[in-house]
Order: sequence, then C-alpha cells, then structure tokens
Amino acid sequence: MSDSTIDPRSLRTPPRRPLRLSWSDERVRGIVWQVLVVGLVGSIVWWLWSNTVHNLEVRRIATGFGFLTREAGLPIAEHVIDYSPTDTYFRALMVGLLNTLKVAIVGIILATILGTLIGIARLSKNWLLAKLAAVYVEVIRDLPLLLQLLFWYAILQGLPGPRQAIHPMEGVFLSNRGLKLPWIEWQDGHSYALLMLILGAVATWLYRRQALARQMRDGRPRPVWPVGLGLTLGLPLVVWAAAGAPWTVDWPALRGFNFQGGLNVSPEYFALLLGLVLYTAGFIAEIVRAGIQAVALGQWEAAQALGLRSGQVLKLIVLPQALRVIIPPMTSQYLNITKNSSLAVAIGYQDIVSIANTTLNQTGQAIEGIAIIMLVYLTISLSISLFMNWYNARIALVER
Amino acid sequence: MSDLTLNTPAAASPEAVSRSAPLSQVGLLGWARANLFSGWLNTAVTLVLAYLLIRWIVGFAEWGIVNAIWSVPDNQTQACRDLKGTGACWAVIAEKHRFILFGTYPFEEHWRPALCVLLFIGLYVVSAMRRFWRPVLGLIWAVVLTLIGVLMWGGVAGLSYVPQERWGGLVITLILATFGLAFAFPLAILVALGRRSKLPAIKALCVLYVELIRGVPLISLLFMASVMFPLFLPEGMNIDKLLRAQIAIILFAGAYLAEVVRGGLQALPKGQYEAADALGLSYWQKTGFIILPQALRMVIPPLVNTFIGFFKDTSLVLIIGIFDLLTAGKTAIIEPAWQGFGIEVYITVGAIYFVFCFAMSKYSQNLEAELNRHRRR
Amino acid sequence: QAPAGAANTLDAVRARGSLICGVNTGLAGFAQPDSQGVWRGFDADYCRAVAAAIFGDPNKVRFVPTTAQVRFTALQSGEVDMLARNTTWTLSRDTSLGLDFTATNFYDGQGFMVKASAGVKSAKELEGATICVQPGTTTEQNLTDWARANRIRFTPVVIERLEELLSAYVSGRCDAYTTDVSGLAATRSAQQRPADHLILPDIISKEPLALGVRQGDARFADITRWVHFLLLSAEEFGITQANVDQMANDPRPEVQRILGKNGGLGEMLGLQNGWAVNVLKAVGNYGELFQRHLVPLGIQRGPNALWTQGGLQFSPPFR
Amino acid sequence: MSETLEQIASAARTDAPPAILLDKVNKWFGALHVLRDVSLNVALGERLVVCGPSGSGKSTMIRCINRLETHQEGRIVVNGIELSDDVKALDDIRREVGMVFQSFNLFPHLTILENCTLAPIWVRRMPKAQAEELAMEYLTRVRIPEQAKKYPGQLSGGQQQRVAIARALCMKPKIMLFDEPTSALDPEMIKEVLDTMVSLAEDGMTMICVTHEMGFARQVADRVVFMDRGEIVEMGTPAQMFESPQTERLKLFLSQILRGH
Amino acid sequence: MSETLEQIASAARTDAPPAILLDKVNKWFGALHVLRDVSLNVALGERLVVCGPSGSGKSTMIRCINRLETHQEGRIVVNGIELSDDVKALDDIRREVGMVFQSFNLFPHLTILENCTLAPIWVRRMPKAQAEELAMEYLTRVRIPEQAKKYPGQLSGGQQQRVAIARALCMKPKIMLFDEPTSALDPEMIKEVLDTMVSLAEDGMTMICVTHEMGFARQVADRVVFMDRGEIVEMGTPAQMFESPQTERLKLFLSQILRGH
Ligand SMILES: Nc1ncnc2c1ncn2[C@@H]1O[C@H](COP(=O)(O)OP(=O)(O)OP(=O)(O)O)[C@@H](O)[C@H]1O
Ligand SMILES: Nc1ncnc2c1ncn2[C@@H]1O[C@H](COP(=O)(O)OP(=O)(O)OP(=O)(O)O)[C@@H](O)[C@H]1O
Ligand SMILES: [Mg+2]
Ligand SMILES: [Mg+2]
Repeated sequence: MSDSTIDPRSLRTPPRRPLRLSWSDERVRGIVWQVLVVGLVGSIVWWLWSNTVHNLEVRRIATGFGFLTREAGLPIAEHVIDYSPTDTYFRALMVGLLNTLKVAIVGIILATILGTLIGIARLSKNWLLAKLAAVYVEVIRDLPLLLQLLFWYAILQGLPGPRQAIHPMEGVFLSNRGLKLPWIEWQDGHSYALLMLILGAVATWLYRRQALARQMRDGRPRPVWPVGLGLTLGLPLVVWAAAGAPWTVDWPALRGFNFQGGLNVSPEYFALLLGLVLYTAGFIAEIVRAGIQAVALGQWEAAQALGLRSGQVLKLIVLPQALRVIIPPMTSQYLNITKNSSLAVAIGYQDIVSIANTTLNQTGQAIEGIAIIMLVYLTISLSISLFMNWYNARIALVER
Repeated sequence: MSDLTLNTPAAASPEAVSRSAPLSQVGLLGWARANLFSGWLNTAVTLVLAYLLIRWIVGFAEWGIVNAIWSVPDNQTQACRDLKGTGACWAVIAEKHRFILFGTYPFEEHWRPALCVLLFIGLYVVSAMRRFWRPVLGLIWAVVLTLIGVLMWGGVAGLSYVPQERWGGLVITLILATFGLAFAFPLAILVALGRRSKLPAIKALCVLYVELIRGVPLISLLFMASVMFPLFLPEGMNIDKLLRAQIAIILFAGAYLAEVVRGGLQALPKGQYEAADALGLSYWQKTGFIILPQALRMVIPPLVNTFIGFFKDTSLVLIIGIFDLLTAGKTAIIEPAWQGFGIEVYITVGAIYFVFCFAMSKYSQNLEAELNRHRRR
Repeated sequence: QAPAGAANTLDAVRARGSLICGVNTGLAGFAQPDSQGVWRGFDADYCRAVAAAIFGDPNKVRFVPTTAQVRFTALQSGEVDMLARNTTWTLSRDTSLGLDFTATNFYDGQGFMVKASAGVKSAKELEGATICVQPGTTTEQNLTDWARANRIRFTPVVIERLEELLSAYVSGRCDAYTTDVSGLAATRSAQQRPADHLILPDIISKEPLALGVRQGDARFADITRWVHFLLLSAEEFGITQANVDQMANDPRPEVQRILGKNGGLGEMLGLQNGWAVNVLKAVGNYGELFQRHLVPLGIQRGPNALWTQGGLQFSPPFR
Repeated sequence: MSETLEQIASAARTDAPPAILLDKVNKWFGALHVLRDVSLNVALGERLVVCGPSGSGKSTMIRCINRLETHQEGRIVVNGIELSDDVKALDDIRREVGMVFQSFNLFPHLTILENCTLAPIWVRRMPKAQAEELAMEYLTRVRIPEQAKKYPGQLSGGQQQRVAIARALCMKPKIMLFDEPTSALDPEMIKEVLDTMVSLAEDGMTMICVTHEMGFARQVADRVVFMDRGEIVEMGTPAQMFESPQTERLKLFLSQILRGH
Repeated sequence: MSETLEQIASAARTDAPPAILLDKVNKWFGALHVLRDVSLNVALGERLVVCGPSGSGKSTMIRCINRLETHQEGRIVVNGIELSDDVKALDDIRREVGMVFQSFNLFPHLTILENCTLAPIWVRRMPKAQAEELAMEYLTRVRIPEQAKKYPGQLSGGQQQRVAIARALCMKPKIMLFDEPTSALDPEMIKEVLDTMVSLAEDGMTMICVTHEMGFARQVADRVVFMDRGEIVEMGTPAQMFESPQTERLKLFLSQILRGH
C-alpha cells in the first residue's frame, strides 16, 4: 500500500441512514421537538394575528399601504429632496429616511474621527490629556443618550435669537435658528467641478497605487500628496474656470423673521448630531484604545529598531494589526449610531421614526407605520453589517 | 591579565551607594516633567488644557454654587427667572425632588418606593459579591423582587393599594431595568442554547428573533408595545402600559443577552461537553450542571455592561409617556411656575443615572481584572 | 383589575371600585401632577366629578397619562374607561376610532402666539416664520391647511413632547407657537413677563375639546355627558361647592330636581339620587372649575361662558 | 484487510464473552473517509492498546464506541447492545463505558469530589452519601483521597488525570476507554498515571487504550492494534507486533516512535 | 570607575576603529538608577557577550545603544555618530545597528519574506525585487528559505528567531545587538539559533550579545562583560572570566548559572 496507488474505497461516500419511526430515535425526537416548538410559536403568532385582524375589523381600522399615495399634509422642515405638504405620505417617508441617513452617515464619520482622537488621547504621555480623555469616556458612557440629547438641545436653544445672532465673520450667523453659512448658488459649472473632484479623488487613488508599484520597482518613493492635491483641487478649479467661473454667493441675510438664503444647519439636526457623535465617540475611543493596546509594545520597538519612522511604523505595522481587533466592535457601534438616531423623535428632528409616527397617528394605521420603521432599520442594519463584514474579511485576508 | 580586568570601586564595595537621579527625574517635579512638560508640544497641550479646565470649573462653580438660588418661598420663582444664565435655580430641585424620585406615587406613602430603591441597591450589592454567586442568589432575587412588588402594590399587611399607573420616578427606572434583566435572562439562556442547537428549525427561530430585535431601535419596539400591542390581544383583554413597556424591554434585552451568553457557550472548551456526554449525563443535566455554570461565570463582565446599557435605555420609555426618572424630571417642570429650568433638572437626573452606572461600570472593570488574573493563574 | 367590555363600563367600574380616566401626560391647567404627585387641573377634576357621581367619592379615580398617539388605543382596548384629555371632536374620530364623544367641556380654537417684540399684529404677517407645532394632532393639519389657503410659507419645528416644544418657543427657536388658544394663554401667563407675548386675534380652527367614551356604551356616555351638564346647570343656578348643602332648601323646582330632592333623575342615569350633591361637593360647578384652574393661567371664559352670558356652554334641562 | 470477523474473534481470548464488537465500521467527516471497514472484537477483560500515526483514526474509533461520534456504516455492539440512533441504548452504553481524555476535561467549577459524584448521583441516581463514599474509595485507589475538597485547577496534570480516571470508575463501567491519557503530561507525571492504569489492568478491567507508551503496551496489553489511514493494518500480541512487524507501515511507524524517544 | 577612556579602548583590539563607545553612561527609571557610569568600548568586528543577574541592566544598556531607551548622562557614540535628540543621527544609527529580541517580535500580519523586505524597501529604498533577492539570500543563510511565504504564526520558535536574525541582517547593519535571543526557546531550538549566530560571528560581524549561554560565549566571544546592579563589574576574555573570576559577585553568579544547567 504505497501512497501512489489509489485506494478505490477512498472514493466511497457516506451513505444516508434510514429514519426509524420510534420515539427513542434521536432524530425522531429532534423532529418532534421542532414541530412542537415551531407549532407553539406559530400558533402564538397566528393567535396574535387573528386577534389583530378581528380588532382591526371591529374598530374599522383600514389596512394596507394605500395611504402611501394619499396626500400627507404634514409639514417637514428639513428635506434633502423637494417636499411640500401636498406631497404623498410615501414622499414624506422618503424625506424622513433621507434625514435619518443624513444624520447617521455624518454621525458615523464624525464619531469615528472624534473617537479615534480621544482613544489616542487616552494613551497620550501627557497625563492631563490622558486623564481628561478618560473622564470624558466614563461620563459620556454612564449617562443615557436621551438625556444627553435633551441637554444639548436645551443648550442650543440658549443661543441668541436671529437678530442678536453671533456673527463671527461675513455671512456666518449662529443663532437659535441654527448655523447659517454662505453657499454658492448652484449652477452647471459647479456640477462639473464636483464631478471633477470625485474623478480627482479616484485618480489620486489610482496614482497612489501606481506610485507604490513604481517604488517597488526602483525603490524610489514618490510623494503622493502634491499630485493628489493637484488632482483633487486643481482639476475642479480648472474645470470651474473653464465653465466661466460661475460665482454667485448666496449670502444669508436677515429678512423678516429669519435668515434667508445660504446654507442652514438646524438646531435639531445639530443637537442630534452632537449628542450622537459625542456619545458614540466615547465608545469608539475605548475600542480604538483597546485595538492599539492589543498591538504589543515589542512590535513598535522591533519596527523602530529596523529604522522605520514613526509614521511608517503606524501605517505599516501598528494599524494593520490594530484594525483587526477594531473592526468588529466598530461595526456594532455604527449600527448603534444608526439605531440611536431614532431618538430624533424626542427633540424634533424629523427622521423616519418621527414621520412614520405622525403618519400612523394621522391615518390610524399603526401596523403599517411600525412595519415601515422596522423594515427601514433592518435594511440599514443589514447593509452596514454586510459591508463591514466584507471589509473585515478583506483585512483578515491581508492578515493570513 | 590584570590590565584587562577593570578594577572598579564598585567591585571593591558591592553596596556602593546609588547616586540619586538628577533632580529633574524624581519627586513631584520629576513626575510633572515626565508627564506634563516633556517637550514643547506636550507643554503647550498641558497649558491649553489646564486653562480651559480651570475656566470651565470656575464658570460652573459660579453658575452652580456662587450665584445659585437654593430655595424660594412657595413657587415664587421670579428671583430664579431674573438670574437665568448667570446662576442655577436649585430651588426647582428642592421643590420637586420627591416628584422626580417617586412620581405620582401617593405622597404620604413615599417611604414605600424609597424602601424599594434601597432594596434594589441592596440586591445589586449582594449580587455583586462573589460569595453569593451560588444558586441561593436566585432565591434572594425571587424574595426581594416579591417583596418589592408587595411594597409597591400594597393591598396586604395593612398597606394601602397603589395601582401601577401611579408608580413613577427612580423606582420605575429600577423596576424596568431589574425586572427586565430578571426575565430576559432565562429567555436569553434558552435562546442562546437554541442558537447552538443542532435542530435547524429551532436554531432558525432563535437566529431570526435575535437578528430581528437587534436590527431595530428600542423605541420602535416601545412604540409597538404602546400602539400595536393592544391590537394583538383579544377584545376586552388588556395589559397595563408599564407591563407592555416591560415586555418590550424584556424582548429587547433577551436578544442582546442571548448574544452575550452565546459568547460564553462558545468559549467553553469542547472537551467539557464531551466529558459530560461520556459520563452519560442527559442534555439538560449537562447544560445545567456543567455548561451553564461555567459559561455564565465567564460572561459576567459583559453581562454587567449590558445591564448598564439597559439601565440607561429604560429612559426611552419617556417616548411613550411612562413616568420613569427622566420623564418625571421633565414633567416636574411643566407647572408654569417652574417652566424653563430644564438644565438644572437634567443635571440632577443625570447625576442619579451616573451614580448608578458609574458604580456598575467600575465594578465590572474590577471584576474583569480579577477574573483575568484568576484565569491566568 | 377587571377589563371593561364595550357595553358595561359602569358595571365594570363599579366592580373594580375605581374609575380609570385617561388624561394628558402633562398640560398645565388641564391635567398635570403637582409637586406631591397629585393630578391637578380642569380635566382631572372632570375625572373626579365622574367618580364622585358613580361612587360618591371623588378619590375613587385612577389617572392614566396618555400621549397623543396612544389615547384612542387606550380607550378602545379598555385600558381606560374614559378620556378627559383635551381631544378635538371631529367627524372622522367620532366614526372611525371606536369612540363616542359625549360633551364638549371646553370650546377652543387654534391660534398663534408671538413675541410682542416681533411687531406682528396678524397671523397673515407670518410669511417666512418658524412655527412650533406638535405633530400628529389636528393642530398640525390645521396649520398646513391654513398656510396653504393663505399662501404662507413657514418652517415648522415639530416636537412631540410639550415641554420641549414650549421651551423651543420661549427660547426663540420659533417665531410663533401655534396650538389651541387655551394652551397659548396658559403658556403666556407662565412667562416671566406675559406682556412680552401676544396672542394673535386670528383663530384658524374650531377645537371643541370633548370627553370620550367607548363606542356603543350609551349608559356610560350619558353619565359623562350629564356630569358635564350638571356642572353647567349648577353654575346657572348658583349652586357652588360651598353652598350645595344650603341649596337643598332652595325652592326652585329645577334645583330640587338637580340636587335629587325629587324627580329620581339619578336613578334614571343608573346612579344614586344624591349623585349631583356628591359631584358638586367634590369639585364645584363649571365656573368654579374654570376659576380654579384656568383663570390663573390667564384663560378667559370667552366661548366657554354660559349661554346666559352669551357663551356656548348650554345645558339641556334637568327633568 | 482480508480476515473475516471470525478470525479476528479467534485472535482474542476465546473463553470470555465479547465486550465490544466492531463490524466493518465506516465513518466520514464530510467527504473525508476516516474509518474504513474497521472490524474488531474485544473480549470481556481484554486489554487492547491502539497505536498508529497521527490522524490515523484512533481517536475517532474509540469515540465511536461510546458514540461521541456517530459511525455511518457497519455495526458496533457494546456489551450486547447495538449502537444506533436509539437514545435508550445510548444511555445504557454510556453507563457501561468510561472514558478518559487526553486533556482530562475535569469540570473546573466543581471540587474533585463533586466531579466524581456528579454522574453517580444524577445518572445512577445514587444517594449522595453513598456516591461520596464510592468516590472516596476510587480516589484512594488512584492515591489522591486527600485532594477531594480541592478544585481541579489546584492539582498537577498527573493528579488531574488520575481524578479523571477515578471519575470514570465511579460509574462502575464494564469497559474503560483511554485516549492518549498521558500525552499532555510531563515525564514524571506520565509514570504516576501509567501506574494507576497498570493496577486497573491487573484487576481485570476491559480496556481500550490509545497510547504510544510502548513500555505500557508490553506490560499490560493482551493485544496491540496498529491503525493507519483509517484502517486496522496489523493486530497481534505486543511481542509479535514490536519484534516482528509484518507490514512496512508498522515498521516505519515503530522506527519513528523509537527514534522520537 | 578610575580608568580613562583610552585605557578601556586599549583593552579592545587595537587594530580596528571603535564601533561603539559608551562613556560614563547613566540612566534612571524614575528614581531607580539602572545604569551607573557604564563605560565600554567595542571595536569593529569585536564580539562581546554581556552577562549578569536579572535586573542588572543588560537589556537597558543595549537598548540605549540603538536608543530604544534614552540615557540621561554620559555619551554614547555608535559608528562615529553620537546619540542625541537629533532625529537624523538616530535614523543613521538605526540603519547601522540591527537588533534581535528575546521574544522575536516578528510582524504577524506579514509573511516571512515581507518581514524581511519591509525595512530594505521603506528605509533603504531598495526596489522590491532586489529586496526580495536579498531577503532570500539571508533566509538561506539562516536555513529557512522554504518558509518565505508562510506567516510567523506557522513557524516554530527557533525558526521565528532565525527569521528575526535574517530580518535584522537584511538592513546590512554593521553592528548586531542580541538581547537574550535564545531564552524563550526550547533546548533543540536554542541550538539552531546559536549555530546561526556562531556562523555570523565567524563572518566577522560586530556583535553585542546578552546571553547566559556560556558555551556560546566561550566559542565566539572576544570579551565577556559582567554587569551587576547597573555597573560593569568585570570584563575580560571568556577564559579569564569563567576560570578565574576576580570578584565575589561574578563567582556567585557563575556558580548559580552552572548549577542551574
Ligand atoms: N470533528 C472533525 N471534523 C472533521 N475532521 C475530523 C474531525 N475529527 C477528526 N477529524 C479528522 O479525522 C482524521 C482522524 O482523526 P483522529 O483524531 O481520529 O486521529 P488520531 O489517530 O487520533 O490522531 P492523533 O494521534 O493526532 O490524535 C484526521 O484526518 C482528522 O483531521
Ligand atoms: N521601562 C522601565 N520602567 C521602569 N523600570 C524599568 C524599565 N525597564 C527596566 N526597568 C528596571 O530596570 C532594571 C534593569 O532592567 P533590565 O531589563 O535592563 O535588566 P536585565 O539585566 O536585562 O534583566 P533580565 O536578565 O531579567 O532581562 C530592572 O530593575 C528593571 O526592573
Ligand atoms: Mg487522537
Ligand atoms: Mg533583559
């Protein structure tokens, strides 16, 4: 029996065992158990369902999603897409969804940045900085988010009115109506420039890859940032100039009750964002700190002993290892920030929950309203999970 | 040979007096130099932070202590209003603290919820002590929770009956969190076991439950409990609002705790399962005597952290109008005379939450360190 | 606690020994717990009045705070026996939400309040303003209807909880605050300097705030309705909390009937004949209620004056 | 393998009834074929040592005997009961078969005594006092009665493994399975565990032991089984196997084993 | 210390320029005085073994040489460059000095080959192909070229330490520092690492090696330095030191070392 001869039996595959109908057969028991449990859960669900159907009938509550096409008649202050109260409930809900995404995405980005900074500060050699960061983390994590949101909202309301607005520079006004910034009047030229900005970013990324590959070939490192800067800033500028350099600034100005024109960041949005970012940053800081500490001191020393600069140590040695530890808990924080954005309802930011809530209140169709909320969050949660898992797998691939 | 040997004074007298470090190295000065002023960047950071910190502390002390008003005669809040922005009006707390703590519970009976709060705290302290980590702890919980129920409801032993809708304040927060945990825990264990079951349908059910609940915000569950739940029940049957919120919190906590417990189950070496099988223990014997005792012990620190989370999350019942600590605080300032003193109330309510959460989180950190030390040994 | 079925609320209430009354989670003047946790206010006293009518004891009532969203569900599902919770009587609510409105205990209308410093004299001048409003109520819909009709653009600030909404207005987050005029008046009087705030003359809607009971329970509906009428009639005939005992000797036949001296009206309602005395002793007449809870907030009788004084509050005869 | 079952049986002591019978047992892990037509007959009171290179299926075979793994083809009969999906039979078999693992697998949250009394109390439904008496008896047998109140973490590896043996014995099994009981131990400790096993063997316990301790095999084994790639390649008395191995595979294996030590 | 620098220098091989010079170096950790007036002169091509009891400051000394720790008093000159806060000088020194740690400190997320080419590519700016060629050369030198594509976690301790040596060598340092390179290894692995170091020493690499392997010291060291409590207590050829130690402290230390083995 040598290695080379193929043993014909090795080609055999496992047979299936027949099922015996006997209570003492493990598999029979398994099936019975499952039928029992599923049956129990199923009948509870059916019972609830039939109650619901009956109740809906008795109380003459309409069902179905027909209301989505009806006129909503509810005013929404902030909308990314055009909206007026004469639009349908569907559109109102879309506006709510976009508002949720607006706060979640910006929140995730800012919380990541702030959390990382605080996490690093906790490891700082400066005692005062490290201690302050530690106190911050402890306090933030031990107070309910809702309380923090209410607190920030109350603070923001303490800002002066539009007439006494804080006016640090031309066109910038901070008042209890929010933060007003000058904004350019959008024209085609700007769209082209924006397009160029995106293209420039992509090109920079490509260039960086190219530069790295070339460095691998001849050893000479090529500075990426001047080219990147040229591509991301210069290119849009040139295009913008070529389009006739359209430049009409929409300056916010006090007219009537309020500022007109310009870009507005409302206090509701700002309070929600502030609360979410400060709260989540406390958790992210701990994750980042743990991630960095998970990289043994010896790794730093070995890298330094090889002559790597501290930036290189960070980029080539520490981050790749720390990220492996950081990504999974970070994913759940991103999910949390998204779910927590639903607290908007308490401080008057009109997110999906707020609008679905008003909708179900006006139409009386509670089941549909709640179903919409849950569906939206499940979809978002699932997407974030999938993306982060994919990214995690990619990083893990680098690892081994 | 002798020219190669170093004939050092140290060699002659092994107990050579060690030279003390340069002054800049030791003592307070050395510490400050090393930790606060090493390098110009460090120094700058220290100075800026110290300046901001002192300014903030001084400002807060001025507002909160120096300029503050501590009490006013019967609802004459004009003095407070005149001071707005420059000084705190702690009079609102002096006037409303019992409402914030106990909500609409009958005024003369406030000793009952107060006693309950103490009982809860005692329960936490006892549960925190490792020498009580025995089955008897379950009994203690059952007894104390029953006692709390009796105290709150009354109707027996000469206590007057207090219906549930009158309960409020801190005690509601503690009830929602503690009962939530007490009931979610067994549920979580079942779900965690189910998720590791070999039976596909049961596993699928458990996965579905956990992922569904974890995918949606708690407030959507609370909304569901408050507006949809009554539709689920047969006509004429209804469940009290607090109970509905409690059920929502239990379902929510159950899913999160199940994941924590599952972590413990997974961390247990396979050999433990096999050894139990080889001894002929049945599934439930194996689970009860071998698996759970070890798995649960392992997950106590994350369990405490999850509990802190629920404790904070109970504040969301504000949204469905249950008078927990935060809602009571907010309702306290509806009365026209006291409108507009939100910051003071939020700070007070925040301090109460903080005391509870901070104690628990410190405890969990110590426990974690201790258990790790134990494990390493 | 026995749940109350659709048709026998009174029996259920009697069996339980207390009336469960749905009130606002906190609205100054109408329903709001005081520092000792006791529910105070106009609506709260209506609850007490009904309890006094049924049991002779105004304390046999349990208050259940309900948010705008859950109030109807709470009534439908039997969680509460009745609503005394500033709820506008509309056709669609009356027909499709499984409840009956029994009596309008407060006539209201939606208005606006602005800071006097804004220099606004009429709601028509609110073009471009930021307006604070509570979501999911008739208020919000009235506002949009009115704005559309008058071609006024506005920015809404939509906050569910009243405390936040109020502080948003007071702090200047909004230029105007819209809700029922009673609410506006209450808010105004609570301000540091009430004169700094102006309630605009425009009333953009009719808001009859009514008591509600479950649909199809005519008997219980009658009780709540006639408790309201009792309070009105008592005011009309000058029966007050203080003088109700002396008034028993009042010779006017209608007073005699009201106070149960003769006519057996209480039994017709399924109550005791002394029900009216109990109610009036417990809370006083409509005018007293108003005086106690609403006048301190700066709310005038206005349409809520008795018909004899040119108002809308009118009680059918007790006979 | 060309022997028939009868031949295998005849190789065993003929005067005792069969304790374990494996008849053309096959097992797969997914597509991996780890036991191939394994047939084996162990008489009551027989001591069998199983050896073979890593991954040859030794552990899998003895784990199939008390059904920690399920086989997919062939028959396994233990003490007259055939292994099947029948739960009742399984309970009976596990009562008759004690097992000792490479990594001890003591329950760390229970004292030594509780480790030993757990199964007697809950599976054999013995009164606690009686179970403790029994446990102390076996703990004395493995020479650590004084450790009864300690926890496993406080014992050395050798002591832990002896507790594991005592724990298995407390169920009064007819058959003991050992899966490399000494391979996780330091040399000094190996000896104390092997001594315990020798004394067990001398008492006439039926044993199947996966081990590479050739000295032990020589001293107590009635038969040695050599496995490779899921098959039983050779089987015989220790003397036959070690002094005159028949197959190349066994020769190679023995040379490696001996070089390693 | 009474000798002047010149005397110390003369003690070393006189024909080679000095590679490392320590002049009255002092270091404190807080109030703890861990290096006390340490003076030392290492010639180019010299092999120095440092020994001494635990906590005597051996590691601290060699970590000061490539400035993983900063000293607070005295001068350290490496390859003609004085250590200071100057970043440029630091870069130059680290390029000339390779270091091997007790716990290997390989980068677990990079393959063996990537571990070795990392510094040549990023510090020496070598083209990748060339760096890989170089790395393979040194990996062959330490006799593990076939592991190049694996990750550190898949290697044994001895192999990992050899990779660490190859990684340091890839920077073509003039000086190699070893901090107890074999103390975390099993006996068989110690030998393979020491063999690698011996072959390095034979090639004339300047080496400072903290080790307690007396056999190694005898075989390759030009000089042995004995440290205790932060001081250099004795210094001499291996023969002098081991056969006729002058101080009580060294005698005591040697007796302990030899007893331990
Ligand atoms: N649970 C399992 N899932 C998949 N394959 C397995 C499993 N357990 C064992 N195997 C595989 O089955 C084969 C036989 O394993 P087994 O443990 O029986 O070998 P062994 O002879 O006991 O080896 P060792 O001496 O290393 O313990 C091996 O190839 C192993 O990788
Ligand atoms: N980072 C540090 N902070 C404070 N003290 C330290 C630090 N590193 C080392 N020490 C102390 O300095 C002294 C010298 O340590 P060093 O590591 O140099 O000794 P060593 O001779 O290498 O010992 P070993 O043989 O155990 O490695 C010891 O007392 C040690 O505790
Ligand atoms: Mg094995
Ligand atoms: Mg050292």
